[in-house]
Amino acid sequence: MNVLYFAWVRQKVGRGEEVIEHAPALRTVGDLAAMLAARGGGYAEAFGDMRRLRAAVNQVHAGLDAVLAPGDEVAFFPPVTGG
Amino acid sequence: MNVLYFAWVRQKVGRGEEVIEHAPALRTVGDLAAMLAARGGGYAEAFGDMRRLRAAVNQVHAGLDAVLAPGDEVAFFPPVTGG
Amino acid sequence: MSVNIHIQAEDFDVSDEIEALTTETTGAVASFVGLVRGGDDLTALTLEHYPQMTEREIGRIAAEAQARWPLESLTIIHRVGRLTVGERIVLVAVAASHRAAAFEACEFLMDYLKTRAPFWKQEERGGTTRWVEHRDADAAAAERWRKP
Amino acid sequence: MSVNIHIQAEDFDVSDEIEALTTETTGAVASFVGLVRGGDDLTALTLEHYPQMTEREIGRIAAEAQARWPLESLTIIHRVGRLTVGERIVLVAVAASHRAAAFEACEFLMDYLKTRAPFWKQEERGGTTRWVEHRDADAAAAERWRKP
Repeated sequence: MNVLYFAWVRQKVGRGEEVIEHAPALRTVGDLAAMLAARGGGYAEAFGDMRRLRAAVNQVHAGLDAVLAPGDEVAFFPPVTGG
Repeated sequence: MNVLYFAWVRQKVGRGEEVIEHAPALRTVGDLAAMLAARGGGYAEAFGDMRRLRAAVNQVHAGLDAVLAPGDEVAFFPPVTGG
Repeated sequence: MSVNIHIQAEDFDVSDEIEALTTETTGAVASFVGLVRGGDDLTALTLEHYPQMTEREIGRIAAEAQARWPLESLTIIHRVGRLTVGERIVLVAVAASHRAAAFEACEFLMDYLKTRAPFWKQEERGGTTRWVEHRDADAAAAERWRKP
Repeated sequence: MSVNIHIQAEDFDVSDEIEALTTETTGAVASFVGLVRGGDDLTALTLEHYPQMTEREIGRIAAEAQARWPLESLTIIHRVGRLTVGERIVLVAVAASHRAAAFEACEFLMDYLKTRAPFWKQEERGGTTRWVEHRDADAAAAERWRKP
């Protein structure tokens, strides 16, 4: 899966994207976020409180319970502030 | 008083304005309209049904019960259709 | 707070008018352009108005908008005379710090212009002319701004 | 019905965009311009976005507006990159036969852009930068369009 980070999420994790292999333990967006938080450091800062984050799967807004599949594009970002 | 007519009121009475002497019998806008309707012809057509008309006294929207004074500018016109 | 009201035969440029309204503290400009809408063989509209009253009445409407919303500035331009299909008739542009005030005031101003400003439209269809009838929907639109 | 969506670094001209939207059957164009609002030493904003998603999400928002109101056409332009105080950020322009649909759709589109389109603003004040926080008022504004 291609995992993308935007705004302060990108700054805290120190990169804009990375490839993460899909795995049975990463069934949902929430599972992926928990795995990322467990990495510690900037990842823990970014993913420690999922209430502050939003996600999209394949360019569509998605909740923590959205189910992931191999090849998905998953993005994590703060609540949007455009307009 | 200076009396002004607009849109189809102007067309029916055949003029855009006229001077009408203030008089005790012309206490209100409604009295003036009734006097004008009594002239017959285009005036009767224009002033026969006051529900179709609107009025202003000294450039402010006014009802039939608005009281007139010498020197007033009184206007009669259809409901407005600008914008 | 600046209020600009123009009754004119000439056309206007929306960009220029918006540009003139904005300052360093403007965050939002809501605007509305009304045009001569074609259809049913309409070829043109002629707009008549009551010159001595028009600017004063629009000024009263603008003052009411200023009293109700925190606005920075606003511009109202209403054209008069003969306008063919596709021509611009009216512009209302409202600048504010935030968008809710700008949107609401802009819509309020249009609703009040439609029901209180002394303009009358005459339509031309082919060779015939006809005065446009007042729409009940416009009265209803203005009515919803009345305070309880 | 044409829908024009542009994400760009360049500025836009409101008059040109409105002109491009209008046809012979257009009676009303409601539009909104959002600007970088100064104050509290703000010097600039930098807008980041999620390129693969932005146009698609705005397209979904536009489709929802089309489904809810009788619209003729609409244009949404959102700038990205660094913008200084007073610069235009966003344009939403909606053409319709009648003004109520144009106004409502324009406000709806702005409320949804603010809460769903993947843009993030970073402020510069003096030498420091800070990510803009999501405003609860924006969420509430979008919420009122939800059908019961």
